[in-house]
Amino acid sequence: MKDKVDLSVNLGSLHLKNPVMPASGTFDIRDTLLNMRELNSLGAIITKSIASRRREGNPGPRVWETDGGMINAVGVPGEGVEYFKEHILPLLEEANDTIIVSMVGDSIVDFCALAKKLDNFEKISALEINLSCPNLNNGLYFGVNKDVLGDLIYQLKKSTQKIIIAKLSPNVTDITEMALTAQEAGADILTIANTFLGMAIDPEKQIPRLGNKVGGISGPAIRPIIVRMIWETSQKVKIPLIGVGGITCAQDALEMFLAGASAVQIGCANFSNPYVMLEVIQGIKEYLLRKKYSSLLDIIGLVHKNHF
Amino acid sequence: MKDKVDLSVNLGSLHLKNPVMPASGTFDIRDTLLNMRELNSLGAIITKSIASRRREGNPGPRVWETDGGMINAVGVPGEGVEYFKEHILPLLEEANDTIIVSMVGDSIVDFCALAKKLDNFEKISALEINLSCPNLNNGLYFGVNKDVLGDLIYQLKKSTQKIIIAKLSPNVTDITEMALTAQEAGADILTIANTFLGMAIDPEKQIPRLGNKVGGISGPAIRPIIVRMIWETSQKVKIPLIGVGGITCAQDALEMFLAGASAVQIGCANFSNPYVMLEVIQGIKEYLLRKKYSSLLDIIGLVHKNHF
Amino acid sequence: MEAYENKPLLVKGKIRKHKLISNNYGEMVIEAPQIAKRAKPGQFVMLSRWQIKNLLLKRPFSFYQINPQEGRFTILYKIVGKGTEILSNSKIGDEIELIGPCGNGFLLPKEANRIALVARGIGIATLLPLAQEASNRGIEIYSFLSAREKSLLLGRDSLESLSFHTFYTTDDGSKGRKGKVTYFLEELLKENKVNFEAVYTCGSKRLAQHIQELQQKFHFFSYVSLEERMGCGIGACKGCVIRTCHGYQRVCKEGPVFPLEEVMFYER
Amino acid sequence: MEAYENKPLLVKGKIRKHKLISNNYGEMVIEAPQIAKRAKPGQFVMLSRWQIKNLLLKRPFSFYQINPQEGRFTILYKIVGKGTEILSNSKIGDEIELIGPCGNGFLLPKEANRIALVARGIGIATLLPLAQEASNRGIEIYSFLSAREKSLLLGRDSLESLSFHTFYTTDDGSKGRKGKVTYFLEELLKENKVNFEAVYTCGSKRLAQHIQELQQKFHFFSYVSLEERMGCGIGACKGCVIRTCHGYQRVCKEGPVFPLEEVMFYER
Ligand SMILES: Cc1cc2nc3c(=O)[nH]c(=O)nc-3n(C[C@H](O)[C@H](O)[C@H](O)COP(=O)(O)OP(=O)(O)OC[C@H]3O[C@@H](n4cnc5c(N)ncnc54)[C@H](O)[C@@H]3O)c2cc1C
Ligand SMILES: Cc1cc2nc3c(=O)[nH]c(=O)nc-3n(C[C@H](O)[C@H](O)[C@H](O)COP(=O)(O)OP(=O)(O)OC[C@H]3O[C@@H](n4cnc5c(N)ncnc54)[C@H](O)[C@@H]3O)c2cc1C
Ligand SMILES: Cc1cc2nc3c(=O)[nH]c(=O)nc-3n(C[C@H](O)[C@H](O)[C@H](O)COP(=O)(O)O)c2cc1C
Ligand SMILES: Cc1cc2nc3c(=O)[nH]c(=O)nc-3n(C[C@H](O)[C@H](O)[C@H](O)COP(=O)(O)O)c2cc1C
Ligand code: FES
Ligand code: FES
Repeated sequence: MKDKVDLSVNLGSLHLKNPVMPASGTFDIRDTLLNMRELNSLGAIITKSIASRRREGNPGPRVWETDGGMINAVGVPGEGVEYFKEHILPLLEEANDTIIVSMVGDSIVDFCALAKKLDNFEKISALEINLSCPNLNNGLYFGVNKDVLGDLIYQLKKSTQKIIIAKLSPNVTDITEMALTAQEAGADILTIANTFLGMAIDPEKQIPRLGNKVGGISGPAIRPIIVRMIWETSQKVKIPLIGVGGITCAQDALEMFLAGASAVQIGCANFSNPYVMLEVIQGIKEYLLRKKYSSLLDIIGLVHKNHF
Repeated sequence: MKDKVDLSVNLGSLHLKNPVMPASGTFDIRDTLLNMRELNSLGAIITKSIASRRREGNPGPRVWETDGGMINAVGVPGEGVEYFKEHILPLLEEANDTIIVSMVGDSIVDFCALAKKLDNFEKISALEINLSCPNLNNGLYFGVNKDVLGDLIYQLKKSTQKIIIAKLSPNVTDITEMALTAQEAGADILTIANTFLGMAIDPEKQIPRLGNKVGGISGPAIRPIIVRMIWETSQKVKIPLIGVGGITCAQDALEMFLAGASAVQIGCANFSNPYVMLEVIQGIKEYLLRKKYSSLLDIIGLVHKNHF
Repeated sequence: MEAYENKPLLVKGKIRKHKLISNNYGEMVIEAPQIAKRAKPGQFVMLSRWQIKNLLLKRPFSFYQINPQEGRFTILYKIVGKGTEILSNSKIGDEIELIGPCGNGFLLPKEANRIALVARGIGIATLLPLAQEASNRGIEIYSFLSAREKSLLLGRDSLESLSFHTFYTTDDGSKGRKGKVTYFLEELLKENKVNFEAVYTCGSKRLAQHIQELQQKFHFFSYVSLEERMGCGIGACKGCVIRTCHGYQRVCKEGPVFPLEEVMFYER
Repeated sequence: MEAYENKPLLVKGKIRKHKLISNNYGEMVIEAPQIAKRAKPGQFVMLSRWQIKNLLLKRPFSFYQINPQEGRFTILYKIVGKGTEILSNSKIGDEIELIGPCGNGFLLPKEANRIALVARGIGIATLLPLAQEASNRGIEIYSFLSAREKSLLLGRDSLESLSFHTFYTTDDGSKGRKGKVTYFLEELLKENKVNFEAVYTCGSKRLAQHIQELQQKFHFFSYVSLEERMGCGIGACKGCVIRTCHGYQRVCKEGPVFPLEEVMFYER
């Protein structure tokens, strides 16, 4: 048996040495247990969504564990883009060659201004746009309205040279419609998907469990819905997909590759197991070797070929 | 402490002696472990969705357990309405005073014809319309298209005197929009909601786990999404809501009442615990007594009042 | 509605014995008199040793040994996933929740003199109590057992002691012949040496298909015990169907034992 | 990036002792030398004795006793939900996954002569190792303990033996005075009898608010150890914030110990 296998993948012009990276907001370069070598072995590093200005985030409690998952209503707290540039970006540059910055904005103008600022930093490989943060005051917005979504991406593409990754909201009737809109507007890559809007109630206190009342559900509970969305979308769009939602082990990631994703992000599983991303990379490698594939590319979308 | 508490509730003109009933397709009067007394102690009995003609259902495998839930792609197998009338309805009449028949149809005409037939049976208290069976060949249909949904309900109301319960699909961008449409078209009650469309893939065989490829996710995993939908919808519509999705114990049901549901259905938890509905009825009673309420009505929608 | 006595029961049992066989298998004795008293060869039980919020569904296991007098039965299980993993960590005295007996057992023709049992791997679990019953009735048993390797020929000692003749095949030749388990059966049938009132099989769809082919050549009665993913185990969810010449049938209710010639395997 | 040595570690520990205290509490000794060696009073550990697919998140527990020499520490836990339920079913020798030590411990003023510890219920768990350290440094400890009833005054013997004076209050009067635990503290402060370099508290937001009120009257340093629902325990998820005069702060990273006067309790 050969013991070499190629885990690298090109998402359009974005080259990844392997297809595993953190999901935005679940990993902080300032607060990670990983050492430099480990950080460097990730396919990419992605930031918590960055805004143009400082944001407080939501009142607590901000997280609640549910069956098979968790709900978070963190909001998008952060110090803003200037702080990011000074204090965080240098750490990222040290840690990994492929840096993706997640962006969040209040308006198309806000988003574009932010993108222009980030455009200046050579070391940033791509921008992921958080279209579906359900915790903002105005609630779901960009991610669930086709026209606004298209307009935003179109304007963003004019504001920046960077690769644009559109992270779609799954809280929609037809995600393929959103995906096609994003593609037409110029998105280079799609991330499928952000969290599901959910709520938990404390029967004793008779109030919502979260300070923000509602929040986003992540974790294994949502994976089958995400896998279905990847499967549907990969049949319709030409641009590459990044899958995210409920991955806890290599087997979970493999479902997404087989359904048509070219890379994956891992979110809340990092909390329980800070080394999960490294384990998933290793597990994918072992799977490919065992099945006698020479490259990750051999299995992307394979379920579509194995139609029966 | 008093030991009496009133569990009865009127959903419009549908009177229930208590708010707990099975969810369609997860309970079969011909195949239940409950005895006559137990069957009679349920708030209502609801059937698997009935069609006008015999249906085969989907190829196997039809079920797959996921994290915190399960996916089913049973489809809607059944012998059709004539068989139902002869062989099943008599058993139901024996078992409980409140019989709800779930209906599924291929078209508005098909649905209306079926409703007309069922209209003749005095013992049927209400008709629940399955708008979102995602396992039918045409995929999601009635439940995700506002205009078709409204038209169907409007026509159905002209075809039958029975109380119409619209069981909405949760696979939509905004369930309150669907709920308002259903209300305006004349629906008497809403059930929130059916299953989420999902998929699981076998990394070894590299094919979908289910014969039908995709199926509907039910179980605890989806409960927080359903609770959020009940909470949103109960703020917008005037007609009563039945909550369903992921209830496994009284505490889960209480979340739905507090969020604004007037009754609940229990689905796949019946599989693991055939007595779960009886336990939930008992648990609700104990909660109300402990909290010193005299009636279930005291807690319906309470979370909205406890706003902060 | 059926007579109440025929319905499966929901009961709590207690684990009385438990041993792991190699890394992948376990054998567990469960005390549950109400179920043990009514259990028949070929029937099964749905069980959980977990809370519904940890693992949603119960899992089906065949009766491997039935001891109505002591109110106990045994299951033989293979560790394949979450549920069987939890099972393998059980201790004696642990409580286990059961629904059973489920499904229809094997039919032994009234006047049978000789039957054949053909099993692969864990499939032996299902056939052992049938062998016990047949042996009690003085029926001559020919057993045809197969596995990947010798150590996976589970329960073979018990079965061998009940059988008139036992034939072994393993994929690696570590016990008996190498190759198809149906080889010996076919030889016997071909030479018209012995005559079986019925052939019973379990444990592998591929094996069952081979026997279907033999059936077309040699015409004999055959019953197969089938597995499908289950929701409820009692007929309510319509989740466990297989394709037969009568359309889809529920493994948990019309099965798990089916006349072999009625089963259509090429569905997927 | 911080010096690598200050980061929490992910390690596997072993359960060495475990006893249940009444139906609702347990005490568990965990061997994990890398963590025990660095643990400080007021810090905590994230732990799981479950698979991620069974329960997603780890759960935070304060160090209750720290034994760096033996490479062990103890936690005192209350059974409130799924995680602590699983914990209560642990056996000696079971493996437990740990992230720690997390957060910032208590600060003992350099020249302290006398401190007060005010705790309710399970809050004692967090203050006991502080009492141990203060006692080692020869600091005089006044302890003020409170609980619903006598049997819930957990770990009081250990704390009493380290304290110069221990005052008890219970809601039902079954031990000490009935009423507010801060009664005695207020009396002492009012009469200006004793002077505390710092007052430490833990275990109840209501209690902490009472002490805040006293603080405004009598002006003393005070530290509170706070709890919030946690995602990661290492600062990454921003899930565990409480409101302070500096804005939201993370309990797991800036806390769990905060200067009491900075905390704003009326958020919700
Ligand atoms: C009527 C009946 C009788 C059975 N008797 C026995 C028995 O006596 N001994 C025994 O070891 N097993 C028996 N099985 C199979 C047993 O039920 C499954 O192995 C078990 O449910 C797996 O549970 P799990 O949680 O460990 O695995 P899961 O995590 O649910 O699944 C792990 C893997 O096992 C496969 N698998 C699980 N269940 C089945 C199934 N029913 N059929 C085919 N593949 C499956 C899945 O495809 C999956 O890849 C029987 C099944 C049926 C339907
Ligand atoms: C820094 C820190 C130190 C802690 N130290 C200890 C300790 O030494 N001993 C101890 O027994 N507990 C301690 N806790 C609380 C402990 O973490 C929780 O009780 C535990 O996580 C509950 O897990 P569960 O799965 O059993 O309950 P879940 O099923 O998660 O929750 C059950 C119920 O408990 C409540 N609850 C759970 N976690 C918390 C929390 N963090 N704060 C408030 N309410 C909560 C929930 O509101 C819910 O109603 C500490 C918490 C923090 C943040
Ligand atoms: C605590 C927390 C914070 C998050 N913050 C962000 C964010 O800032 N931007 C974003 O696009 N997604 C955010 N997400 C969503 C994740 O990136 C991811 O899409 C989601 O968690 C699903 O993946 P998982 O199931 O692997 O966690 C957050 C998720 C969690 C749990
Ligand atoms: C096996 C199975 C079959 C189902 N069949 C139907 C059906 O025929 N009609 C329908 O409206 N819903 C059907 N459902 C959906 C349930 O009625 C219910 O909406 C869903 O299972 C969510 O509830 P639960 O999480 O409590 O199971 C089915 C669900 C399952 C698991
Ligand atoms: S498992 Fe539910 S019908 Fe067979
Ligand atoms: S628990 Fe994640 S930041 Fe504190």
